[in-house]
Amino acid sequence: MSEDINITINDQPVSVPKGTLVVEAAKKIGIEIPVFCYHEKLGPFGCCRMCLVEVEKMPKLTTACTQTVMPDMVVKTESPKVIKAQQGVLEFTLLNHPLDCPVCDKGGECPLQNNTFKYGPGDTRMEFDRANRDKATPLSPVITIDRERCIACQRCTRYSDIIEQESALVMLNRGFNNEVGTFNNEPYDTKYSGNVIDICPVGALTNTQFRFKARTWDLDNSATLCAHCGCNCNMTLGSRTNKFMRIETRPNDLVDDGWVCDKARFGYDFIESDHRIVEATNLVDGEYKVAKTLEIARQTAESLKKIVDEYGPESIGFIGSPFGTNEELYLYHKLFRFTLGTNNLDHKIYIDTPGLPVDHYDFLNVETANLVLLIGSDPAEELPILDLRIKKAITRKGVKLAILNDQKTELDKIADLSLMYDVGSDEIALAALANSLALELDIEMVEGETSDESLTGIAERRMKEMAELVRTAMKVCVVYNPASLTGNSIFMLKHLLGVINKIPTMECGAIPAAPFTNSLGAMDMGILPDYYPGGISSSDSGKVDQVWGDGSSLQSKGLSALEMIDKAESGELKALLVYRNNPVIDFPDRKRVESALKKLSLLVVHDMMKTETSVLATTVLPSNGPGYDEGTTTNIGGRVQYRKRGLNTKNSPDWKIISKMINSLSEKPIEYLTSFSVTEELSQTVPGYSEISKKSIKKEGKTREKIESANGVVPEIGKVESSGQGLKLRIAEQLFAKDKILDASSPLAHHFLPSTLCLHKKDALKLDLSNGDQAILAANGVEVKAIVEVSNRCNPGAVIVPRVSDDQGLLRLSRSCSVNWVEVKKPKVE
Amino acid sequence: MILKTFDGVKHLLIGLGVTFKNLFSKPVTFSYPEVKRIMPERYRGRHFLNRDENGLEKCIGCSLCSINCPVGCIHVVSAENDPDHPVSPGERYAEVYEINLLRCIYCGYCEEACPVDAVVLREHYELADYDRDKYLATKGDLLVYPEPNEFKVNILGNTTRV
Amino acid sequence: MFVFTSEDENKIEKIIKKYPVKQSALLPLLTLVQRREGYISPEAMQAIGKKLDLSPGYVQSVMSFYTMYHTEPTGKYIILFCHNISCQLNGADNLFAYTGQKLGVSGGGTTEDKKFTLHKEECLAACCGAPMMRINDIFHENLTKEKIDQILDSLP
Amino acid sequence: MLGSGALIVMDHTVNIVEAALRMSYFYMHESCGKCTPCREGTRWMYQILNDIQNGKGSSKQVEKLEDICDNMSFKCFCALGDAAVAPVASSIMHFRSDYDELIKNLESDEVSA
Repeated sequence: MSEDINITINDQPVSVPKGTLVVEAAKKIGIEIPVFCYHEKLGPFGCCRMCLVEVEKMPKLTTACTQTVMPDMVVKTESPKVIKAQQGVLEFTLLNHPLDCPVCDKGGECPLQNNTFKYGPGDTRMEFDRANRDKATPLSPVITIDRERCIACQRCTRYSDIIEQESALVMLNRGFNNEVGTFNNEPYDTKYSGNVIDICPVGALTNTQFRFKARTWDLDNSATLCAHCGCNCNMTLGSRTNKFMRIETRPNDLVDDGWVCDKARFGYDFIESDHRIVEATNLVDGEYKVAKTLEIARQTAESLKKIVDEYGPESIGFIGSPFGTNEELYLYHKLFRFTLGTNNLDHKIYIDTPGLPVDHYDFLNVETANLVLLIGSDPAEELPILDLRIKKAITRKGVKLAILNDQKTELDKIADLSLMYDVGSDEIALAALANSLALELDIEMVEGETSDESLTGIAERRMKEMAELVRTAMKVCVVYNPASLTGNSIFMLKHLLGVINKIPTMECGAIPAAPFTNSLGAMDMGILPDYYPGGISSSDSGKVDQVWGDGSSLQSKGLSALEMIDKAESGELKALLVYRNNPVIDFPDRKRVESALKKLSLLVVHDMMKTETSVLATTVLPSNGPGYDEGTTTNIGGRVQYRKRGLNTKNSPDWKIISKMINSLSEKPIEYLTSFSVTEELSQTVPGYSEISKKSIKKEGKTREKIESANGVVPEIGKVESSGQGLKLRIAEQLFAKDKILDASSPLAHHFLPSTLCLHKKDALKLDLSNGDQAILAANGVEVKAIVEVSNRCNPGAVIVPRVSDDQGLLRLSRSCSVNWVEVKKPKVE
Repeated sequence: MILKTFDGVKHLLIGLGVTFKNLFSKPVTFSYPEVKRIMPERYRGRHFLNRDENGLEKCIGCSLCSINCPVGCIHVVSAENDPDHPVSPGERYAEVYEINLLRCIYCGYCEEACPVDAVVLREHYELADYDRDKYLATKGDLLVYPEPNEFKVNILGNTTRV
Repeated sequence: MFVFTSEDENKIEKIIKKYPVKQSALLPLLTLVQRREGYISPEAMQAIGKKLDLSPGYVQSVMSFYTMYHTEPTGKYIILFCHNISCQLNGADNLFAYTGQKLGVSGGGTTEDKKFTLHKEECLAACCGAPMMRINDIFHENLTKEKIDQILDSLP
Repeated sequence: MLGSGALIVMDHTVNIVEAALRMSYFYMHESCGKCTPCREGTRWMYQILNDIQNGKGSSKQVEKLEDICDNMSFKCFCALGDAAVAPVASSIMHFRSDYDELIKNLESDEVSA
């Protein structure tokens, strides 16, 4: 197993585990062996021949990147023979490499430059003209390739093959003519294509956006986090003179394994967008008047207080966001719960509760588990870096993959077992799996019929196969997407987790994989109507008082986000503060939401981009947002990391605005100096965050402690909505969707899909629709145009519609967060 | 006594000898500003940016001058050339090129670092002005050279007229 | 549009069965298409990729490695002319030039009537009969100008 | 001198540089391009031999050729790189006179010109 082998490198002894490569062993004791083609994530290859070393008792020089350590090996990396070889190989490498360094974007951070300086020959002996190849040509709209600079190390093609597993980028032709290319010169535009820019050891693959904009040494690099999905990948934001320049990876094996997706790398144009809210405005006599942000914050707080005094604390509400940082959300929790005294806080439209009945697994556990069970999750579109991690686990670590979903996903290709339940039948499907596991465990079973194929579309036999796979796995990592579950299914899922955990000798953990930056943090910070921070139920007044001081627990039951809209429509809710959320687009039934918001006497929108909701607001506050803000976020693995500021702004930071609101109403104002002062406070008050501090999250972040699940009762199967007109609607997440973050001018705009609807063959036959036809989705008196794709992506009786754009207005079709029915029809012929 | 007087006169004459000698030699001073000194070829005065034989800017915006500048007085912002209307040969050019002449110590490192011999320090030494803002030499200021631009910088940093 | 015929499908099934890994059947499939079509079109690469669960890029990468696979439509007869050392020492260069002149495609290429495609090849493993050429699957050794005339004229 | 799997016997009328040139063209063509020394080295050798064969060579180039051979041999991924070195290195070792003749021709040309 972990047998250590002793070897000697340059007379220095080192002891490394069996199977370690010589180049890694040398790195351990600080001896550098130059490499080009070797990359620790891509494994040994040995084509650049740069890492030649002398090993005693071996007749020839050997490559340190392919040679594993042997007992009593004696390696020399600086002998005259090695130096001659290094110089020779570098001479060959440089033979046809153009002298572009002064204009090359890699200049200054180029391994070829560095190695040439350290190990290269002093002079060139090449007397012929260098080979001419294509200079800068677009490999995709975001990557430019310069084939002259390529040294054919094949890092990028191996990345495409091993990591991304698309084999989209390949080595064409052979010998001296070989070049990196794609099939038929098609653009190389996978979801993770940008990583080849980082791993290219020369300037052959460059970021089209960053090309020639700045030299690498001129950049101010800030070690920050990606703020798109729930992975919170580590990245470096490079800026110059306070202008955004580029995003690079910042490898953190515990989170991103050294990669970021293209949305992280190229999707940051919104930082300098024209649609940003940069100043605070107040609606006075039908006109927006600009004023000082903190002054408007004070006024807002006072108006909220006035409404509370007049109509009671139930008349105000807060819709937060899974995109804010923990500090901002924590302060909002304080403002609304303690200063204004309401439990009306929420950040989402689906139902979820904090805490898990099993261990909270981190990303690394995906690799160390024996089985990954994906429930309702489509990592490729929702959490790209988790997708890469699962692919790695399945193909290279021998982990098995079982999928329980209502739609086909990209991972189905490599899954050991993939079951597709009918859209909307997730609760029964989960109960069926739980029951077939519970059958042999003598645990209380979920009551009701679960095994009938007509209910879920999954045969009992298949479900048993899945149960068998889970039962024999020994270590299971469940990855589920709470946002894709309908109705109260989340309780069934937590029941299922509990059942799996009760299997003898079973290690089970889960990753609640909601596709938003900080939805875990939002729940932990108590932006929920029924939970205080740290998963303390608001009905548990004893515990609330214990943590927050006597009298902190509130009598009223809070309203969820959708209930707040209901109450606003009926006039019971008078004021609403919307923080970085866009209910008009992201909540079901736009017409109703709009009319409800218009009825409010006070609508405060605190956001970074102008949205359909901010247009309706009576007060608009600017939020800084990713790039400008700082604070901690909690990723889906429960890891708390620090999002550093990348660019400076004149605007007040969000935490200052919120604390101004709190302070203008409270008798004992607390002045926070930095965002870390808030972190310090929340680490003391929020259960699970006690070890989070500026120091402990510095480099790799820190996993917050597990939050216990509150519910232990076996849920019942809810009423099945079997009647409805037309087909069941399932809205699928799309990574590159045209929204406020990626607008039409984004470099990723080529990824935007047209409005599409995916049908099962049977339904398509019934409706007389075929591939490529125009069709109309109708419900709620709203019609959405889409192109038909007959793809069997879901079981019959449902239609899957990817959410490709905000303009599409998909949520207008639905009424609630459970099953919605739509009619699919042919457009009228004019 | 007389001997002492002679001695005094002798020493006086010796002293005045230097004065007389220089009274009739060519003066080393110039009556500036009517007459201007011709500076040696390697004199490091004001900076200029060269153009190549096609009239394109030689500067490719590589920023090596700015990174080598010991006082950090050079600011370069580069941009990609439009292939149809190139500003410089090659792929990139300097969109902004500014030298703060007040901060500059005229060490000539920029000239030495330049891989394309674009920036040079020439013999212009009349740099006095009343306005501090004028010392921020922009690309427009630097590209104007009062004489034909035909000179070369060799490997030692020597500027020679061609 | 490229489609495998049912006859092809049978053959492909047999070929794939021969190997423990599907991927290994790539070269035989490429050969199959090359023989049938005379060249391998991008559509064919996609079809092969689909059959073997490989990306079309990978298929092209493998295909472009081998000189025997053609990417452009070829003539009825593909003449591969060896010009490696043994053949060259025995006058292959002259004979190649002669053949090219005769067919009107000096330097190699496909004739206008799509009858012949002339290509230089590195070593066809028949040094003992140098100079030599291969027309489709048949080796013609110990060539002379007269012999080339005779062979080419005899082809239907 | 071992070529591609056959024993080739050449008589004295064959210019050994031409033969080496032809062989190195073969290796340049056959190199798969994976490893650097083979991909770049075979082409460089061919270019130099081509120069020498066409009367543009110098004795320095022959020495350079020997050094390239040394840099390539036993440093490649597979044996093709080593094999590519063999004809060139052995031809220089055993038939240096053929090289010198081609170079001398050039030098005398230069003198006469």
